[in-house]
Amino acid sequence: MSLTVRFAHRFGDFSLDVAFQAPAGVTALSGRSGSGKTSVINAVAGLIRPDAGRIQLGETVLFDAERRISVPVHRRRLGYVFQEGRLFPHLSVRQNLNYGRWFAPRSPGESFDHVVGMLGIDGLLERRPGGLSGGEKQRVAIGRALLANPRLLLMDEPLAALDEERKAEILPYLERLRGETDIPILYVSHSMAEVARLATTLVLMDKGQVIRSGPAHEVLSDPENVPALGIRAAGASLQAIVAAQAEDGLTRLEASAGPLFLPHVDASLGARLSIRILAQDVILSRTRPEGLSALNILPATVMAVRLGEGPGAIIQLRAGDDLLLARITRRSALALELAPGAACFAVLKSVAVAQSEVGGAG
Amino acid sequence: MSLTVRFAHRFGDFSLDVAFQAPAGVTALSGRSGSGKTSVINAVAGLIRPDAGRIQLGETVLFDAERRISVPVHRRRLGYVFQEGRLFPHLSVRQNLNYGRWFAPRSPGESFDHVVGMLGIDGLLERRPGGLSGGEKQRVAIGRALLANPRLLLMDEPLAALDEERKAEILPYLERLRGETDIPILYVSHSMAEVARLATTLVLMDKGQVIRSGPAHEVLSDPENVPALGIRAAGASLQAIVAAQAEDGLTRLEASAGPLFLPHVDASLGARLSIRILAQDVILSRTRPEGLSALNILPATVMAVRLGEGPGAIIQLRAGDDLLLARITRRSALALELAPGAACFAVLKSVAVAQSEVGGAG
Amino acid sequence: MLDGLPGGLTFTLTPDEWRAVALSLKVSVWATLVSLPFGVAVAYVLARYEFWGKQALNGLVHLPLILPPVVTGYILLMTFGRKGFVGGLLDQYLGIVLAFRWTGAALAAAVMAFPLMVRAIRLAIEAVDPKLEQAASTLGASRAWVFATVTLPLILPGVIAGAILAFAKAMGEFGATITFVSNIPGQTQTLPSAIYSFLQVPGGDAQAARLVLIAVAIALLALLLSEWIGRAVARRIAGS
Amino acid sequence: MLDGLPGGLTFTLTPDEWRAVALSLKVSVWATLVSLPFGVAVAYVLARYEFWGKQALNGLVHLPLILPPVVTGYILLMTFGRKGFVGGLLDQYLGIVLAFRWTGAALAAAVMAFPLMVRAIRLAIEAVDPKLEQAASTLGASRAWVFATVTLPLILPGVIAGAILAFAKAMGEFGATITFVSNIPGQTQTLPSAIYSFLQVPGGDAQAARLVLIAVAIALLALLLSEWIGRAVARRIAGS
Amino acid sequence: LAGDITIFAAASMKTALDEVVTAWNAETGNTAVVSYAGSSALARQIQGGAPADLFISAAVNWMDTLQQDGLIKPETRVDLLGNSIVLVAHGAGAAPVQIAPGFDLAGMLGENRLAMALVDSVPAGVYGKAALTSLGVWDAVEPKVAQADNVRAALALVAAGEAPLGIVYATDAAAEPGVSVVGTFPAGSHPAIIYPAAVMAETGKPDAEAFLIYLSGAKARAAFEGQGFQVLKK
Ligand SMILES: Nc1ncnc2c1ncn2[C@@H]1O[C@H](COP(=O)(O)OP(=O)(O)OP(=O)(O)O)[C@@H](O)[C@H]1O
Ligand SMILES: Nc1ncnc2c1ncn2[C@@H]1O[C@H](COP(=O)(O)OP(=O)(O)OP(=O)(O)O)[C@@H](O)[C@H]1O
Ligand SMILES: [Mg+2]
Ligand SMILES: [Mg+2]
Repeated sequence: MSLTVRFAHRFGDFSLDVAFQAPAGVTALSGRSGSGKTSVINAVAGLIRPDAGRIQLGETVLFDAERRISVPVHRRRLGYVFQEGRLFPHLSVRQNLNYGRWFAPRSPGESFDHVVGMLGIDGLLERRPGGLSGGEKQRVAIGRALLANPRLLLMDEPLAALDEERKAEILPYLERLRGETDIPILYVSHSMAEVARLATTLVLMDKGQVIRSGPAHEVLSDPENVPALGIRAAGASLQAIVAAQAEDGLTRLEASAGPLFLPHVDASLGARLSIRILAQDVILSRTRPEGLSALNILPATVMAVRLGEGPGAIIQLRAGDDLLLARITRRSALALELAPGAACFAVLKSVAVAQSEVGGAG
Repeated sequence: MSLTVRFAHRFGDFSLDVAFQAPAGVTALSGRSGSGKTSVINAVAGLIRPDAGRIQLGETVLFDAERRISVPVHRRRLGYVFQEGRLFPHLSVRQNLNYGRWFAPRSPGESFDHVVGMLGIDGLLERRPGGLSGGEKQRVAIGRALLANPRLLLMDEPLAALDEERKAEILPYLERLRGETDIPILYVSHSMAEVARLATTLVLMDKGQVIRSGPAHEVLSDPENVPALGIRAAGASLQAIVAAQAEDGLTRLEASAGPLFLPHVDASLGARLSIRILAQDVILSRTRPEGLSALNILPATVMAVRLGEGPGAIIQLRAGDDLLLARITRRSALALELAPGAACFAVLKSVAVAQSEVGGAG
Repeated sequence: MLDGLPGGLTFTLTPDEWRAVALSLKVSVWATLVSLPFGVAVAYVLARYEFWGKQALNGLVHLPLILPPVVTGYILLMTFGRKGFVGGLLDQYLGIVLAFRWTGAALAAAVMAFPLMVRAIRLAIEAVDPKLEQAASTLGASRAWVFATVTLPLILPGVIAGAILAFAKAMGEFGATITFVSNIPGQTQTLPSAIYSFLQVPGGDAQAARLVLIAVAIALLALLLSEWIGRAVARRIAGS
Repeated sequence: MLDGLPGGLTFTLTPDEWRAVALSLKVSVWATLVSLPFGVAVAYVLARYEFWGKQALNGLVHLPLILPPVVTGYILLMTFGRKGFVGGLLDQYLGIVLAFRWTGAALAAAVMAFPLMVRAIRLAIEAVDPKLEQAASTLGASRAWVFATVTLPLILPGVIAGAILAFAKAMGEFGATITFVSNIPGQTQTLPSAIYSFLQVPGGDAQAARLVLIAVAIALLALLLSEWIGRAVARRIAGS
Repeated sequence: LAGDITIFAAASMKTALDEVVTAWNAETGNTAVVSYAGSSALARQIQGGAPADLFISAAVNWMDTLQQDGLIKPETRVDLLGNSIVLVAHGAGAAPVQIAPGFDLAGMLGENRLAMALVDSVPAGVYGKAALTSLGVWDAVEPKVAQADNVRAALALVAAGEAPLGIVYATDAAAEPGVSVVGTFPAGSHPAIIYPAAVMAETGKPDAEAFLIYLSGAKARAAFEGQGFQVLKK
């Protein structure tokens, strides 16, 4: 199922004019504070009625200003994780979690126990939201949305209030959801790590406009987008197949450019994975380096060199069939005489490719 | 001024029992969701009255259960950025920002225009909080606390709702505040990057207890703390002196182990800096590697090897007078025969040391 | 029953007085309970909708507060009496007679108490954060369900406050009641009517005072109960 | 003044009637304004504090609602009359006489309207999120300042609702007023008393109806005004 | 002003008394104002120190009470007016009824109600009950009585047709087009219906007595009789 969004709306001084397509999978909305991300989600949810435009989910028109169609919010079958929680204060955590189920058509959906366990809120079920901590509230809100058995999941910075460990527990769940269902997920996040890991599609917003949108791996690996994404988020994805699980806890994958060793990846042999490599985690060398602790050394060819305004440079590489980005100093780029066509080696540490950036091939 | 906190309190099933010392500068409170961070801050603010214990700011006893002292909240001269905003809905943004000033003793304090500009809320001053975006609310809340001219700043995940760019604008401001004033800042954050950059002191909490506390650079560079901090946050600090600003935008610093080249550091020549190096950004080599894009290669000696449960290993190094941590695969550790006393070279990319991890020597 | 209090007051009630107490309770309870759903509905409509004639409805609801009770009583008599337009229809088609019945007393009490009830509930509804209602609707709850599962539980303290105000008012209502349904011992003689009777004759004060104390005791009990329920509800919402 | 309406009703008022209208307005406005600060204070105390005797205070406030108005009137007469305990003291030490003056009418109206006012304001206070008040106190505001700068502005719609309820009640108050201050034209004869007088004699109905319409018009106007202010305040709070 | 007097008078006298007051004010240039309310309320107010100069009660018992309390000048007390009670029926032109001992009032009522003022406390009700008792029909009628808080309300019940019959003062019945008088209770069947008047003990207004005398004058007599009161000779 795919979500098509195209609408314009004004509040006060702020005007919103967006159009994008969110296919099944995770569509990340990213952009500065106040750029209109929550407003877009609200329009999709039906909480804002845009001045003009059309929003369509699969075959269903949710909103059409011209044809004066607007499906009532409660018939849109949403799971909306609000930026500010919005738990029902008079209901226990359990009742909050079950709220959407009263209305959802009976269907297998998500298992209550599984969601609760994953979110670590087993101990809170009989409490009321009033006394919960910020992160606990946020987790209950996520659970409530997931359990509503939605056709469309809207998540507005769902993990912002959570610690890294908790995030690391929830992200794989969202990945699984992305892989197993065909419901579109609109996901607002300021964390490029999250975006890079989860997003199938990426929509970058600024001042109420969409400034870039498209498949996440394309948007993220386009050196032109580095300024918009922020330098620390730039990176590209390698496609690789799980080849072996070694005894020392490393997993060997085969990319088109050669073998990759990563900390244990929980995937079966033969599985095809997309591995995101941040530009700043890549070291380049003109000769194959020896005796380094970094295990992964891929031969590559320089495709493009983009010198930034600061002391850095972004180098786009081809490694086998994949494109990679490397961020190095301009001084090194000159010293190594990196120019389009130059052959070199890309060095990456196994541990730099953290768990959170290995995903099923989106 | 220093804040001494020691108290015990129970709500329902949850019991809190903490003791720590927060000297002038930033004391980061970190720990999993629900570990009691907000509760600690609330006790310091006087919003929770602990069952037992004592809280003292400089010479002033704020709370003493035995002596039945509890300074009323409004006399504690706080600037509290709440986890959930708590803006006054009936006041304009400007009035919200000025609220604390009505009550603060007239003193130079922070300049309104400066704070407003730094937070990027100039355009919102006449609006009411109702229509603000999540991040806008959060920024107004930060401004309100800063402008109250407090003797004690309490910040509960103040930057969680903000985009990276905005964070990059606010963090230097907080650093300046830390440097220029002697008010203690209690700072709750889940982001180790923020913590590492800002914190003078670090307090790690779990289940209502303080599990580690002490000067931030010590806590962060102790390999024993890696599990508690999360593997991606482990790292250590190098002390270095700004030696030269090169034309290509790099800054050369002198550490005791040798020169370091970093993307432009905004500090005057001779300034002493503390540079945080994440363990996962360090590559080790037994021989001095040549022809790499990484500019910084420091000779070091292995001090300790700590093999984790997974495929990773933490190596503690001495480089000159400083301690460093490196996180590599166990396989590499064996291949390179890294054992205490072994000489090696630590390779770090200039760009991996991002702006956010260079700080004035705390 | 407390006999022979020091002041010479005796609390032994005559059968008629007992009946007046029982009747007042019955009338007030029914007036409160039956009007409660209407009160909630009207309050909801006034709090949440804008429509043509809204201010007319609002004015109508407040009318019994503004009018001298006797006038309200007359209007009820003219409308709901057996010869009245609505009363006639009720009698003819539903067999419901209000005039000179306790049901009429309940109607009068309900009408007089209605503005108080509606105001309290309306204030409570206006205090509910519409964002919570929105959240419920994103989870699939239709407007009616949102009301039943979110709005109503959240306004419960206000509803209780409204109900108790209405009950107290109903216990004290006199002017409209006696004008509409008269004073028939055992059928429409409520406590206030009995008290009024005693006050009309010289020397009836002590007997009136006795009944006043009973009325006050009942109403205070109800008040205490409502405070207690309200507190329990509020505590539940705040989360232990 | 509308003369000669179709139904033969004439809206030319006699001087006494004008005086009754003017007096009712004066009495109601004073009753509302003077009791408002007390109403807010009592509502605040009831909403936010637990103390010994709280339920007694609560009961006392509600008493005028429970009692037949005549009884309230007599209690006022016995307490605040010139021969009453408080009335005697007031007369002797402050030179304030309430009985049979318009000030007494205002007192009666205020007392009768007080429970309504307090309930409305109390509900509004209970709906204010204490977290906002906490936030204000962390910024240095003492309890009084928190009240003035946060609580009060946030409860304004409730205060307005309470005031308007009280005003409407005061405009319609009759039983306690006529009992306490009698029905002296130009001095204590309010609109409802004048209406009552007309209703007591044959053929007075039309004149009574005329006055009822005037009373209703005034109260509805006040009601409209309060709705309008309330809406403006709510809009301000919601943000643009 | 010395010439201004305040009269406390039973509410049922308003129409006639207003006429008298207007005439008096015109003739003397003084101002007399009347506070109309129920006799019991007025009496209690006088007990509470009300600034009344003259009291005209619709019930003898309240005047007696005030006299016992020493609140009136006993020498000024007069029985000013008399009244009678009548049986009224709904609608104009109802057939007259013979009111005699044992007459079948209960039968005439059938399932319906007899409207009266409060039979134990409001004067008109007390007189009515006394009359029905002496005529021997009270026991049969009692369960069918609907008691209003005053005569006017009882009359309204009959006028509205809610009660087919009612017992009210002749003065009230005369002016109500919605009812017809179907019988008058014999004067002997109930205690005399008397409106006593007296000057207050504490009044400093000589005009009060003057007004009391004026009330027995020709103009006043015409006004009262116009409303159906009997003006009693001293
Ligand atoms: N009134 C209360 N009753 C019961 N438990 C409470 C109450 N208030 C807080 N708690 C519990 O105390 C624990 C600590 O809460 P606190 O808000 O301090 O956590 P936190 O460390 O700030 O978490 P987060 O990062 O999620 O904001 C939580 O588990 C919470 O559920
Ligand atoms: N009712 C309103 N009136 C005026 N401006 C509004 C209103 N609602 C939203 N805005 C403005 O629209 C802009 C977009 O808001 P939105 O909540 O969509 O931002 P966002 O991208 O979600 O930001 P954040 O990351 O801070 O949550 C903001 O500048 C906000 O101030
Ligand atoms: Mg947002
Ligand atoms: Mg918290």
